[in-house]
Amino acid sequence: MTSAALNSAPVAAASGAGQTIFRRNLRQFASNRLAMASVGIVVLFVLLAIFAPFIAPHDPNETDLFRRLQPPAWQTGGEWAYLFGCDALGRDILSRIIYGSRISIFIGAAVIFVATTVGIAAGLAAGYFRGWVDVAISRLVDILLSFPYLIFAIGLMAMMGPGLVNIILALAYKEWVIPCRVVRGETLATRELEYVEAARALGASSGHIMVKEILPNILSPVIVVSTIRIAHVIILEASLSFLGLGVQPPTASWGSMVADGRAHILGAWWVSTFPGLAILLLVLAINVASQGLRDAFDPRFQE
Amino acid sequence: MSRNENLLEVDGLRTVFDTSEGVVRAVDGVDVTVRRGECLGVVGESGSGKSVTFSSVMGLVRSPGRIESGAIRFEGQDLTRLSTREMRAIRGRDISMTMQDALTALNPALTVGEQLSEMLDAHDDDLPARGAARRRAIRDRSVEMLRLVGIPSPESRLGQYPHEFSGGMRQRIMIAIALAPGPKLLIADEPTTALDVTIQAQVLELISDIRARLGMSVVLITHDLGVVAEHCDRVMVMYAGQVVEEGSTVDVISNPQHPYTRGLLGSIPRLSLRGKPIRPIQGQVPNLVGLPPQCRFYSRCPERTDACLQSVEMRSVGPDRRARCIALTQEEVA
Amino acid sequence: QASELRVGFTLDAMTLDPANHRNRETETIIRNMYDGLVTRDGDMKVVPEIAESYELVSPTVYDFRIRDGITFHDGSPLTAEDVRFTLERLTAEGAMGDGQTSPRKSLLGPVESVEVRDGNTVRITLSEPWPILPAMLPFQEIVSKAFVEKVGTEGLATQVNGTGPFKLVDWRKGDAIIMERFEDYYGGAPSIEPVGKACVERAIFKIIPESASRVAALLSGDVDIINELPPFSIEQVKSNPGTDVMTVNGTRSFFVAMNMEGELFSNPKVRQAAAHAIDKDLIIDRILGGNAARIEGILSPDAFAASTDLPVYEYDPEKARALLAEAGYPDGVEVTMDTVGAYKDIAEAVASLLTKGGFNTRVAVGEGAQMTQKWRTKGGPKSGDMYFTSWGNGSLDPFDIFTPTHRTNDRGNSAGYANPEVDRLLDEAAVELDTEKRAALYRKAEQIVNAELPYLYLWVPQDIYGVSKRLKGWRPSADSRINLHDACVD
Amino acid sequence: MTSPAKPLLSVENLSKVYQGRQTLANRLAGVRPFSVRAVNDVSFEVRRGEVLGLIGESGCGKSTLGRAVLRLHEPTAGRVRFDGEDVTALSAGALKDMRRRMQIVFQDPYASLNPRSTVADIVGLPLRLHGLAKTTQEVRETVARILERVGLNAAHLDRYPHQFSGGQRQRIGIARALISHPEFIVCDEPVSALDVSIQAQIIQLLLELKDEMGLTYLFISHDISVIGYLSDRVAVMYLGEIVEMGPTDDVLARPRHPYTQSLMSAVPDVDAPGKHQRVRLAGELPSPLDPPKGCKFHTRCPLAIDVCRREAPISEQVAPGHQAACHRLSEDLSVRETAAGAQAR
Amino acid sequence: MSLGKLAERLLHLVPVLLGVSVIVFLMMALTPGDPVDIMIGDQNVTPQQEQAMREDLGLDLPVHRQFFVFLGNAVQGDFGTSFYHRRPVLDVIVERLPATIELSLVALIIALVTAIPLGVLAAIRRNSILDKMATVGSLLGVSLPGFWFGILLLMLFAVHLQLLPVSGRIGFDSEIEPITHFLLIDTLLRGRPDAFWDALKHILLPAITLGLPMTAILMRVTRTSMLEVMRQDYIVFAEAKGLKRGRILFRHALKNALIPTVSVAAIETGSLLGGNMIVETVFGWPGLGRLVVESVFLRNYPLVQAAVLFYAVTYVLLNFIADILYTTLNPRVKL
Ligand SMILES: Nc1ncnc2c1ncn2[C@@H]1O[C@H](COP(=O)(O)OP(=O)(O)OP(=O)(O)O)[C@@H](O)[C@H]1O
Ligand SMILES: Nc1ncnc2c1ncn2[C@@H]1O[C@H](COP(=O)(O)OP(=O)(O)OP(=O)(O)O)[C@@H](O)[C@H]1O
Ligand SMILES: [Mg+2]
Ligand SMILES: [Mg+2]
Repeated sequence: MTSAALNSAPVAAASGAGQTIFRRNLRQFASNRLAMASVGIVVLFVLLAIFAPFIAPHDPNETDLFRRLQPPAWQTGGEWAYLFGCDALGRDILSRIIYGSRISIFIGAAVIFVATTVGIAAGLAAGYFRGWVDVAISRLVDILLSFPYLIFAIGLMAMMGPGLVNIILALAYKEWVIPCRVVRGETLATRELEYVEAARALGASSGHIMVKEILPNILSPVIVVSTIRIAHVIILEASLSFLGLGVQPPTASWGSMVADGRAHILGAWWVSTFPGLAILLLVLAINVASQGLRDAFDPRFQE
Repeated sequence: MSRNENLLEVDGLRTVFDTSEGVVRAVDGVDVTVRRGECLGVVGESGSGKSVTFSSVMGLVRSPGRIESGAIRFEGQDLTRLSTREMRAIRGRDISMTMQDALTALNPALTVGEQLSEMLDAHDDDLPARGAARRRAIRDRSVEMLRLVGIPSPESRLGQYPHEFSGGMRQRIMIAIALAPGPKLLIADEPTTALDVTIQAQVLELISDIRARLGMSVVLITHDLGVVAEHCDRVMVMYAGQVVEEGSTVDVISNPQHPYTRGLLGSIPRLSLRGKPIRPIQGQVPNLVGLPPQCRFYSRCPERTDACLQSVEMRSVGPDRRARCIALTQEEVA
Repeated sequence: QASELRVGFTLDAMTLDPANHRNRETETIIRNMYDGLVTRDGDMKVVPEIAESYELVSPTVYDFRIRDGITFHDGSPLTAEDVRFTLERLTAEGAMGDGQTSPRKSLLGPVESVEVRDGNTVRITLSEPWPILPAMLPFQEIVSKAFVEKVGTEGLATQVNGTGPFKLVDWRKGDAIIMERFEDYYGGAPSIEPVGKACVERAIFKIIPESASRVAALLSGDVDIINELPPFSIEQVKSNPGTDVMTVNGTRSFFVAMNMEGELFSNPKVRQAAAHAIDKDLIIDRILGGNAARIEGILSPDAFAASTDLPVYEYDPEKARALLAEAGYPDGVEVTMDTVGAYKDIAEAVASLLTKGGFNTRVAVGEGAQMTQKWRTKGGPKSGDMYFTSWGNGSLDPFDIFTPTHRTNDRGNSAGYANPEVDRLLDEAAVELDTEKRAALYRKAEQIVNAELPYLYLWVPQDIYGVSKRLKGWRPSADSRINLHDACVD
Repeated sequence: MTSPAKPLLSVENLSKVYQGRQTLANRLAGVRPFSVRAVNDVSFEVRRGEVLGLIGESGCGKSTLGRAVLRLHEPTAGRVRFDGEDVTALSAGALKDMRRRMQIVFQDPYASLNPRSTVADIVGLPLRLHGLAKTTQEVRETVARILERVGLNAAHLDRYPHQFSGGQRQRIGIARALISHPEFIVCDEPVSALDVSIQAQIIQLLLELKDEMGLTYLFISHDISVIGYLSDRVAVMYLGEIVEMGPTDDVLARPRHPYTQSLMSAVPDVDAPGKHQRVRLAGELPSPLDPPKGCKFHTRCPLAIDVCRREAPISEQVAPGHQAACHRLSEDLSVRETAAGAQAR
Repeated sequence: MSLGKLAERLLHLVPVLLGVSVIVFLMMALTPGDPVDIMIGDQNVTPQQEQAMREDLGLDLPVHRQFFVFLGNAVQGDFGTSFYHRRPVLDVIVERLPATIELSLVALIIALVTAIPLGVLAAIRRNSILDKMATVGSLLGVSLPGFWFGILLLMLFAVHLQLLPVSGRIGFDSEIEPITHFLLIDTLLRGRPDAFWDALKHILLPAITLGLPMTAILMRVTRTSMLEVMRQDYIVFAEAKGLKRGRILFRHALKNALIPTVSVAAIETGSLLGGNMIVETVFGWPGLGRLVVESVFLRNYPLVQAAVLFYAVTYVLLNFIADILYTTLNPRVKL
């Protein structure tokens, strides 16, 4: 071994063939079996949502009053063609759950997308420019944070009326505050770091500094928080639908399916049990996956 | 040297950390001797294993770290064989430790008085058994300790929280806590690194004063050869998990045997060298994972030869002097 | 152990002020503590209660003789002046205090003035003949003038001083209304046996909005009567040893309004197609558990002047599609059917049938008030295709349902139906005092609307109650009242 | 030392106050926002080709001064001239151009490099910002050349900062500062975070580069040995003010201000342990939020007399090019002797 | 903490509360549809009456004037008249309040007394069975949709096992004269342990459903912050001092670990308030949450508006209290 080789040994050892922190984290995440299984479940649900028309055994809105409250296949009176049984209008519960995943996933993703985009922009501006921009944004955040989430969404839905876009707005209205706070905090901390000052010393513009120097470094906590929040938003949407303020019938949504089944719990447990299980499964999978993500990507949780 | 003279003897200590990148051999066959009443300086660059060595002595190495082998004898008793409870009785009472950063080592949520008196409560046997008398005695001793380390108006400051003190004062409070039960050995892990020079001088002087007064032994861990030169009787130079040179301070500084020690001394910028080039050691400290059995300083050593590619043991190079270099000839100890 | 009767009930009272609400559930609760001038017997016949008798003095003047010896719960005697005060509070502008007018005013239509004559007679003068006045009066409870003046309209919202068989003990908002027997009760309408104070010592309305919870409470013996028993739970309640089901023909007609102002439904062929697309029997059978009567016109079979010989639009999806094609929509049409949350389920069933008949129907659920704004425009322009709704008719008189839904620009005319001939028939019937002639006028009008089909007339569901077998002497009433006066429990 | 003519950098009465924000609620509650006078009325010059060392305790305002000179922090008052041009008055555009000529090297080798950028991006950034290189290829070549110069090589171009050791990172930071060929560099404690052996490497590198590229340094450190070793002139700061300034040899051999004297006596020396008579400064650096009146050093000064508590001393010339601000300069006292006397007790 | 500082913190609340009321006001003002139309419903009303109602509600004023009228009235506790109940909104809300507060408090207590010990235990016995179960439990806890979980509990314990009541606050046989309107307290004050037991059985399922997500989150927070604290230098130093393990855990570690728990608890109490709506609906609990849901469907805007405002103000005050609690736990923070 030559001295030159030894000289660069620590570099080579630390570099592990030129991989980035990101890749190392990703590898750590991939080695978390529970998290990977959860990712699998989430992917499965996404596929169900995308290919619902090809997967669902029946038209989710096809009513058949002769199959009213038909029990699931394994109970007497059930049929294998209607695995999870039928609801009060004789619609296939399984097919409705499959179609319902579209609403849950779409709204969850859309809300988080809107909220994260807005939150990053506002948080960056507040944390970077400080001064009155920060005061204005932070005050708004404080104010919005003072409303319990559900009652705020309910209030908004009551005002705006039902509808897909309105649900997304009603949820995103407050949701952006969460990434905003994370981004603002991280930006405030990051902007004081010397590498940001170095960029300024080299003559970089505010835009360059925010987008190129700060943003990439604060993205992982934001992504981690956002994935956790998707789970939250899905439950919130289901809660709104449960209260009858969500998407409108006959569109299948898990929350309203549970609500529909509520009247039947004495006789027909399956009507609300299966959609509830679907929510639980998806939300649980997202939570487990995002916890794995957090463990892998957020240095504060690393040993 | 009489057996009784040695307060602490560490033999062949190996402490490792199991990490995802492999086994980090943080302390790899270290021997330490601390004599009664002396001040031993431990110097070395960051990561050379100074803190881990003495955490091991205190029995404070936590997972993923573990002591792989070695004996730690304190007054003849092997600490590695003690139960957790027995070890707890020794910690604080017989061996105390101060930590590098007083800012984080004092509990922010408890008053200074509480953190001081709990130490007395746990270890001081001279106090009344219980009740108000004991509480009063503890309080008096606490005040006395704070006064000893030079905190003005100690009575009123007992009720304050760490953040209400300046950095230097916190460092002194930590020393007061460590000294409260009258330990036989104080391990001071870089007590001044976080402080300004003027404050650093105050704190070091305090430790020297108290040592002289109480007659205990002190291990002073530091980066700074200057500190060692001014405060320590003996010095131990560590490099990459091993001791590379050991001896009385004057000897080591005036006549360094190991090329690393020489490099270290040569790297210090000095006023006296103005205008003359300094001769830094080239390269950097090797990674402690999967080291070959050769001399650890090989890659940076200006005097290396092929002979250095084998493992090297500590050799005695004079009375009370040892170093780890193949180029040295072993000297018979009288 | 005091005898106690418990009712598991869907909704809490809004207020306890008989003049300050328009809410059926509130009415049901209040009516056990307050009596009216008249009431209805088991056959829905109007009979005197606080009034001893009443007579029609002229087409626009009624005289009510007030019974003697009736006392309010606080012990004070009821006088004709209290009756006058009550009626005036209901009908005069701003009589509720604070410039407010009773929301029940419109229920008493053309009442012009109320006066006390010779001590115990109250005279009601109408601005035009209105034969159904007695039928509307069972819903108006008599309050004590002195008491109202003492506690004000505000106080009346939470305190009760009526003449009914029960006194208020405690109103736990949202939870329960607890009443106890009024020992000095005069006995109620003499024509309804038994006469006397209430059978049970305490009566409680327990508010249980969730239907499953209500059923569970009945099954576990927690309550003795529940209202709005879901049809799919009938079997369960019947098969449970201690409980049974009681039904009564309801008074609420269900129908779908088709917006005749819109291009699509202005075409009669399209409306007929829709009528043929709906299998009423199937829905009645499968969803309503057979507990409804199908209707071909707006009137319930029990209503005054209901026809039995109206033409029937048979269920025939083929014909529906054919008619649609004839009307110029060979590929079917896309329509939206508005409704409120409570009807969502059944509206979806109707929608699915319509869809099979060529009307690709989407159900849109909105709040009641929003729907009212959209569909009950009183002549204002309408948007939307179809509206699945219902209209209650507690009086079982066509005046109260036929007119508002079919008269041009009237308040319930969601279809935007306008037929001068029908208007004329309805107006004439409203003031016709001869019962036979009135009935004939309404029958004629029904023939017309059955042919023109502004609405898809669906059914009148029965009110379904679950009862405990220990309950005696109670039967459900078509006007949704739960009269606990005669009910006993073992 | 080189040319006695026009100085490259001249700083006149520079002040920097960090001011907390006054909010409505604060005002209503009568709470004043904090205000730190981090740099107070500081003047000095740096000649082309020289190294001015700036020394002082933590929090005394060294970094603030360094950044205010570059207008990284907007000065509150005073003027900075660079090569005759008034930096404090430059427009944003002109300032950007000026940034090519004035650069900074930071203390923390971990925080000063963007962890998400490759070395090529980090070091190449000035080239892109100032349009000094047209193509990516050109950028990479230029970066590779400068990397060689600081002891790294082209193989490092696509690595990320965490893949380097502290010393190597500091080299990257130096390369970034040098790539636009600046004339003047503020070195804000560039070696304080490094181990002795690495520290020596970096000092050596900085000195070599200075000679090779004709650089001028404002070198900030709290380590008197480092300053003593490499600077031509030294300025001693205490609580936002320069208390003593002069040629290094002169100041270190004959420190005039009591603070400088005690600072020097506090430094442990390998060569001559116990050589200095210790001067124990009473107390610690006062809070800059609430600085003492009069001479700021009087709270800790063994020589303080009445006038020190009342009046701030004015800087005086004590030797050619050597000035100090102390009321008792004329008495020519030494802290050491006085303190020794006091300590003898 | 001085009174002056307290006053200063209170002053900080003013802009937030002002903003909250602006939003609440805008919610109503921007709502499509005319409140007067809603009030009128299907009654027969003359245009003059309509105009009078409009003036009565101040709807003829420009929007900003309307806001100040709204604010002025709100400050005096006048939130208008509930369209539906035809009574002052405040009265209607106040009647429902005790039930909601009682439910929330019980849920909060359940959450605190289960989450903190479990979180601490899980952290101490890291990677043990208990820790894993706690982790799984907390994941389930945050993932369970409350409305569904409530129904499941109801089905199991009330309908099938018939162990617990289906609905309501208290049984028929346990009626007592109210004193505080908190039944759990009143039953005891009246010396009716049987009724207390009955009330407890009623509140159990709703409180568990309501408190579950909070329990899960608090447990996670406690566990994480406990682990975090256990890594700190001051814990190592405490060990170096040779202190007893119990003292290190409960005096040194827990006091610090509870700091984040307290702030999260305050935030989560906010979601507890929101969760009331669902839980009260599922369990027929006669509280404010159910009233709000009903009012939304009845478009009873003044009530919705006042309730939203009420929830927001409660939330702000809760956080304020948590802040104060926080400072007592954490000496570093000065109010
Ligand atoms: N928890 C740990 N996990 C893995 N490696 C560790 C851990 N703690 C210490 N080490 C490794 O042990 C070696 C010695 O560390 P130690 O803290 O003893 O160094 P030191 O000489 O005290 O350095 P410093 O002067 O920076 O305090 C280092 O290389 C370090 O990376
Ligand atoms: N952005 C800021 N806002 C408020 N006060 C500040 C800010 N930056 C620095 N200060 C204060 O200004 C004073 C001088 O700080 P500065 O960083 O310049 O000191 P320094 O001499 O460089 O210290 P060090 O040796 O610790 O780097 C300090 O009291 C510091 O607390
Ligand atoms: Mg260390
Ligand atoms: Mg600095």
